[in-house]
Amino acid sequence: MWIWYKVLYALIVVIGGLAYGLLLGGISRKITARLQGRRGPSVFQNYIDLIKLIRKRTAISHGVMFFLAPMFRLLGGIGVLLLVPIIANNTALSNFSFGGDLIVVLYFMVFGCLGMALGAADSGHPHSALAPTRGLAQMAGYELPFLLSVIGLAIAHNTVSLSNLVAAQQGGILHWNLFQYPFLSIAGLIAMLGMYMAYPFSVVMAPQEIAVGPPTEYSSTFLSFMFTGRSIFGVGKYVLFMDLFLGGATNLVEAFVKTFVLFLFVVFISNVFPRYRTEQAVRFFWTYPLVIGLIDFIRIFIK
Amino acid sequence: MKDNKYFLDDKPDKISYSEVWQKFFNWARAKSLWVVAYGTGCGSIEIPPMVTSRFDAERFGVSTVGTPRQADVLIISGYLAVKTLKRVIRVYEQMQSPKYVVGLGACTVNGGMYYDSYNTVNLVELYIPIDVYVAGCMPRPEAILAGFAQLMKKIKEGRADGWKHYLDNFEQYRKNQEKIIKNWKIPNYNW
Amino acid sequence: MVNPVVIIAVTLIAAFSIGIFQFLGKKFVRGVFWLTILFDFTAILSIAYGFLTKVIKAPIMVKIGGFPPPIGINLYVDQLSAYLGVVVFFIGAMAAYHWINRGIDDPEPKALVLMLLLLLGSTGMIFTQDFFNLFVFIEITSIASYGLVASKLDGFSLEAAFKYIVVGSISSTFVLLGAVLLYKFAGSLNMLDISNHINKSMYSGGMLIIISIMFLFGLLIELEVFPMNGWALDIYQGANPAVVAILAGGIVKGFYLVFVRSANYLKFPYLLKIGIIFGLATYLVSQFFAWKQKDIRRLFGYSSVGQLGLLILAGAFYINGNLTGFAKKYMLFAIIFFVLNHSFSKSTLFFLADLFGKRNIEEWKGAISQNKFFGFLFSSSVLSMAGAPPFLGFWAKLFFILAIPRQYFYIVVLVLIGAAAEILYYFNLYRIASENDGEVLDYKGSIIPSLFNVLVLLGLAVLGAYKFFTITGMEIQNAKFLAFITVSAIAVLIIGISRIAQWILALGMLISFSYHLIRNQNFVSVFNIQSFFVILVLVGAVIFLFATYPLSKKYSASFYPLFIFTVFSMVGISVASNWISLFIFWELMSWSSYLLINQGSKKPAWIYLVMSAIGGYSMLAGIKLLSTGSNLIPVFKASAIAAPVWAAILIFTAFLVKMGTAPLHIWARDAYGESPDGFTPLLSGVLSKMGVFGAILTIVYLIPHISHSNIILYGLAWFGALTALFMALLAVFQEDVKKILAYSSISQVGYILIGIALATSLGYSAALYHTVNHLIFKGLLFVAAAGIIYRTGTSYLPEMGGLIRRMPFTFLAFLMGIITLAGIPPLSGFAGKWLLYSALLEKRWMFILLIAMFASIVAFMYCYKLLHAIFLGQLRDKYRDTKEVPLPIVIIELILAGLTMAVGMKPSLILRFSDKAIKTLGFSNPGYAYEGAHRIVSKFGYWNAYFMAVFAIGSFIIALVLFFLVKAKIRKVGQLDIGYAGEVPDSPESVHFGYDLYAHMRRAVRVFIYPHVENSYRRIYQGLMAFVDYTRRFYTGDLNTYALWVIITLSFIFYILYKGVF
Amino acid sequence: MEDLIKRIESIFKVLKKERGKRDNLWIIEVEKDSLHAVLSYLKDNESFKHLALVSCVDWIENNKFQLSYILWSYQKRQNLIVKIFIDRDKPEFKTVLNLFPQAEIYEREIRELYGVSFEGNPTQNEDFVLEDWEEMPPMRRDFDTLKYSQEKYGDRDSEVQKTNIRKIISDFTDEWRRK
Repeated sequence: MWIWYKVLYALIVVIGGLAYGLLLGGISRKITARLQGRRGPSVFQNYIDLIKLIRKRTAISHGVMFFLAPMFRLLGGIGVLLLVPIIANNTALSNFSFGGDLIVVLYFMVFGCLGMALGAADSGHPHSALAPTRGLAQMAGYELPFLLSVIGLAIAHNTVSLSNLVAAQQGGILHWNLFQYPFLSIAGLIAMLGMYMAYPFSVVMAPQEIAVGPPTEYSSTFLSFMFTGRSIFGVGKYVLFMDLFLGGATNLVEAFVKTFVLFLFVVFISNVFPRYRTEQAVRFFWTYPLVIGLIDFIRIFIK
Repeated sequence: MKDNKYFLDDKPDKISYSEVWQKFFNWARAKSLWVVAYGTGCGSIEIPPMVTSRFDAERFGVSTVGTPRQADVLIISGYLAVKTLKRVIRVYEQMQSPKYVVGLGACTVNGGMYYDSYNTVNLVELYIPIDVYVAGCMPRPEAILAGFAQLMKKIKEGRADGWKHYLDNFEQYRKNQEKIIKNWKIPNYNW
Repeated sequence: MVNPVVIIAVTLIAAFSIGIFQFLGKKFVRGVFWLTILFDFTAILSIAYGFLTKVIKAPIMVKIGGFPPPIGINLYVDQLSAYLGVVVFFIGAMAAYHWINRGIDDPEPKALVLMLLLLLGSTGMIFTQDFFNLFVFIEITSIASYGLVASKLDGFSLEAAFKYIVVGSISSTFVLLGAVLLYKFAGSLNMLDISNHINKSMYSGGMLIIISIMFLFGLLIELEVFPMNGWALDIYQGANPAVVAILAGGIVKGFYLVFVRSANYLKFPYLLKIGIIFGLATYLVSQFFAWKQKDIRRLFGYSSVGQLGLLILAGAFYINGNLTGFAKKYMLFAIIFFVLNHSFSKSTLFFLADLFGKRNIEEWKGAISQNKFFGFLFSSSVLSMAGAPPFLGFWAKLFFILAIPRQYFYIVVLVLIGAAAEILYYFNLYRIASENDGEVLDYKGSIIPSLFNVLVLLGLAVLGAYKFFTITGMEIQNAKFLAFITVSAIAVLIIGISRIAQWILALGMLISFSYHLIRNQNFVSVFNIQSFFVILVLVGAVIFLFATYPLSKKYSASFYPLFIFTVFSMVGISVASNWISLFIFWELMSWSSYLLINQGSKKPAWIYLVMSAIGGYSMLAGIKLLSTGSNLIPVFKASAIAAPVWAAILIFTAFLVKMGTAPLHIWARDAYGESPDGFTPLLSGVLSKMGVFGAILTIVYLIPHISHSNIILYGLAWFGALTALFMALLAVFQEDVKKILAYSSISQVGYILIGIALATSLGYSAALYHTVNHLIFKGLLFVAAAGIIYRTGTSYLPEMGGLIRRMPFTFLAFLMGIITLAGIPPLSGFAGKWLLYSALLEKRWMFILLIAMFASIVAFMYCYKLLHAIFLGQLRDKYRDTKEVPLPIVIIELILAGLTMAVGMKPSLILRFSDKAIKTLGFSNPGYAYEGAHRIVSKFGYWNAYFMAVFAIGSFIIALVLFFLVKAKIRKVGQLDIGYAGEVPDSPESVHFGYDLYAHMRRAVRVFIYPHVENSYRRIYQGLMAFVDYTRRFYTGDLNTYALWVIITLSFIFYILYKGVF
Repeated sequence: MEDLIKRIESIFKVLKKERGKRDNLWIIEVEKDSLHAVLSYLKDNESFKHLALVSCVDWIENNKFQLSYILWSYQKRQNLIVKIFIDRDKPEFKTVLNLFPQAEIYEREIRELYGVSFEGNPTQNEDFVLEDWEEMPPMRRDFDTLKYSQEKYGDRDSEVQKTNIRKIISDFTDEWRRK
């Protein structure tokens, strides 16, 4: 019976995650505008955009894979959000984290991306096909420091269960991994920038050169699903990083604050940098964050 | 287009619908206008100032996208040659309904200073349904924003139905287009 | 039984009568010649038959003129002499037949006389028991052969004959001197008498040494020993091939017998040392010098010289090697087998070389593939010559290696290196000859002698196997199974007219075999690691064989027999009970799979073979290290003996080669990529898993008993991890579907290697799970690729695109395969990754974990590339009418796709088998535990596959329903209806993105994907080639130097004896 | 520059020479048959390697097309315009593609807009800017663009359209010049 409660809670979490994700998107646009000396759109602009997209009257489809890809994208987003405990050991907000540990989450994260990439490729648009190759190449870049930090933390805490990782960081701010293993955290947080395709690493979407990247051919309801998926996915990743580095959360307020801090980190960094080319991004990830992260990694290895 | 292995050959569907929260959705549509960045003439120079810091169209929910598939608004930014018109028709037809067209500058109104040019289309609305004209040669970004305000007003009131007109009178529009475009090499309808 | 003297007398009379009565005409001459040969052959055969059936119990001793042995001349025919006589006369008859029917130069009566004299001389040499008499017969033989060699009367043969005369005279002089001095020393010329007269202590005196050296040295010159064999090569190259065939196939063996026997009678104490030095040097030098050889007869000549070197080595060990018991017997059989194998196969090769007429090996292009029957004869002899199982050469080599005492391990190594070198150049020739284009041969002359020889060879193969299994006393199942394999393959070969019949028969065989295996209670009740792999092999084989049906039209009649051969030899590997039977089946698998790959593309197959040979022989060397004095056949339960580190490493090399672990992977890309499409799934899915199986055996049975085992295991894990990473990286930049999958396979097997190297129960769980899983998804991908290549006619990715519209089922299956490959939940791929990572975490191998996880990220890149370039993007016009892949392939694809899905939901479908297997490896639990029905828990984490699958599918359905609730009016549009900046694309090609998808990435990883390893191999090979080419100038072709080398060698021998180096 | 002209005059028949608005700009007119020789000479011997433009003028009054070849010398930093006249009724000339490959596109343009065909230019009949143009080449002065425009594109019924803008503009410019 408890599983049905879980499902109910999960629905709430997904809807809440969507709302929060859209809000963060709006805030991001607002911050960008203010940094550029503009007034910027309302923070609720993303809600309006979503409503408009859903209520577009026509759409085109290029094939089965094109059709299903937004669903995969949404599924990938929901999966990540639900597999990561927002508040560990809370019946409602630990979500479905009993279903799998950190490794499961890491691989499930690819699910949505792969789905979207396939849909994009099925559209037959050359830009859509080009963008995922860039994305995957860049992924090979940022995953290396990210995996470094994940493995380091797992070995350091003797667990890959996210709940246990959170539990290991309890007991004051200095127990957070951010302070316990600062170099690993730096590596992980830099990798996070790549994961969000935020500005120095935004070559995947690259509006100036390849239209809007993978979703070039997507429109209307399809696009609204992708938009939804991306928003939820974004929140899921913030929660994941919060659990990994910022000691998780014990109540909702704390969760909001911590994810918001992470969000601000991404937004501020992304607003002050130009864009790397793919191979530059890859080289960057394979040098600085990796070397920084290795300091702690070797420390853990020796210990 | 005779050889149809690459393209969908169907005529566009006529769309009629009624929504429960018509006003609310129209409001949402008006507040979220995505403009396809397709520069046809000298007016495309006026678009970047409009969306960047000085005039900041984004505060009205107007932002640019790189593909017609996702766009709501097509700006015909200046004179249209026959050659450009073909592309504009293709871009317009590839946009998804509801969609709106803003004609920018005197050239779109009546040919402007090129009224007697052998290659400038004088009356754009014969070929593409224009929702809002912004006069001027060229109109300043303020004027364009005013035009957008007009468009938003029309959308909110449910009067911005150029796209519906296009679909309803598709045959007529096509006839007009084919009159000036010889050797119609693009598909029957640009899906 | 005939008195041996009669043979000699009759031959002599016939020879002279031909000489005298040649005016009676050709028919008379030929008649006399053939009658003589027939008579001699029958006579010797009757003697040999007498020995064989034990009618004749003791050696025949014939006193000529009635004088008893010490005084009179007498003949001494024992078993070996009789057998050798049969061989000599058989080869002689064949060579004569070949010559007469050659159609170029009719042998004159003189030549026939010489031929008879040659046979007479060699028979006498073999039969005589008198040193002086021996000299006489040697002279007869030599003079006859000088004449025969010169009989062709062109520049080459005259030069060869002249050199032969000079060197032969030197040799005869030494023999004569030796005989004379011996008489002075011992007062007798009778061998037995002398042997009784002398004992080892006499060698301290010095005189006997000189005498023996004189005598044996003369024979060594005739035996073409290394520094003194330049003349021999000229003969092989220049003389009439019929003559060469009889020289190489018969006469030289006579010299060899004489040499060994004399050394035995003389009780020469330094034979072993001399044999090692000269035998080994001759063997190695010829095998390497042959690499650069372009003239096919000279190439065969090098090979013959090499074989003689090996024989001398074996003989030295047999006579003087202090071999005991079994070892001595093994060595005897090794010698007999070597002689038989070399005589029959080499003479066949010379016949065939003569038939084809081309001398440069480059001109042999297509000689096999264009002429099936010729190809069969040529392949059989080459395979036998190179020591491929189950031919005689293989058993000979195996006996030889087993018999060598362990303290002479370096000899084992060097001989195996030579054997690998031999395979390299023989199969370089074979590669050229089996190229698909080339001219169809028209025979000049008769193929009958070759056919007879090959039939004998095939018979001998059976004999060899029978003798091997009876003498070594290995479990009889092995022999039975080997026979079963061969019979099955032959059965499939026989109905080679119809591919469908072959397919049905092969499939039926596999299925009934599996059925009987499962019916066997013993097999089911004792489920261990071996049963695990047997099931793996059989299931994989049945699935992949089923899928080959639509492809089979393209394949030759030998495809299915070889397929069956490969599959059953893999079963043989899996059920092997000791290292030697493992090795036998291993070699069978390597060779049969080589022949299969060779049906696709030649050069990759050749590289595969050379690498396999290196691997296989290093395994044999390792096994040799495991054997102890009394226990020549090491069994798996090796805990009792102290297994040295090197044994483990050497044995492991073989498995690493098959697994394609870097840096031994260079064969894999092209062998996978260009092998026949029907075979590649088996190669990737099952055959590479034999390496896994072997690795598990090695780690379980050997590694725990050696020192520093932790370091070795850790090193192995690093090899696995780096393989996984770099092969994935290389796969990203391939443009050929099968080559991507090839690199991917190696990369995945790298994961398995990590799992094995962990040597924990969780590691084994991961490895075994991944083994099965890799079979499922990589088989699926390769089968689908085969279907796609079948339909599109290309495997080049940029040529494809958009095929999802034509092949929806294949796409679905392929997508599932790719998701599994990428390890994304909820399909079965993730379980393997999770188990492996948990195992690595458990052992705290952080860096390897990092590399392994990172490699799987890199894998996403080529996964996407495969899907995109084949199925997505724009469909080309030329594939607009392409159909879905053939039905059997679709069936297999969907079955495998269903399997990944089912296993993805319930990993226990595989894990329950691997658990049982792991328990037999000595672990109490599989390293993970079930919590509830589906939740799997390790020490670090947990994961619920069933929940994940339900969750994913459930969410997907909810999302889909939601989508249909709110969706707009959707139209399916055409493929070029894309928003392309207002333009109308004019063709699919212009907007398809399919070539070099990761050009941007290449700039970042250029240094990693540069083919360092391949280039170093190439450099080593080219360097060796250059070295060989340079040192080959040792054979200047100048008679003076050849003569000088004889003197130098003699001086060298005396010098070292004088200095007492021995 | 004068030396150059003299040198040219010594070899070819120069119909007319004229200094341009700058010191390093001269205009010469040659016979149309000698144009290739002149250009070849200038390119090979006088370092005029760069053909900046080929342009056309419609002298409807003289029934002639003027073709101007504008050359530039990087070494001397000089411009030289070589012009010829061809018959307007028979608008044909030979291409200079063999001397200056870049002439291909200029000639294509002239072909499309003036209808002068260049023998030997393989791509001259491809579209330059106009797609599917079927009327008289539009830059000829006897082509009435206003009429064409009104016929083809229609006319908005408005005040502006009714006034004669051409007259207003020419009056305005005349007035401006007079100042």
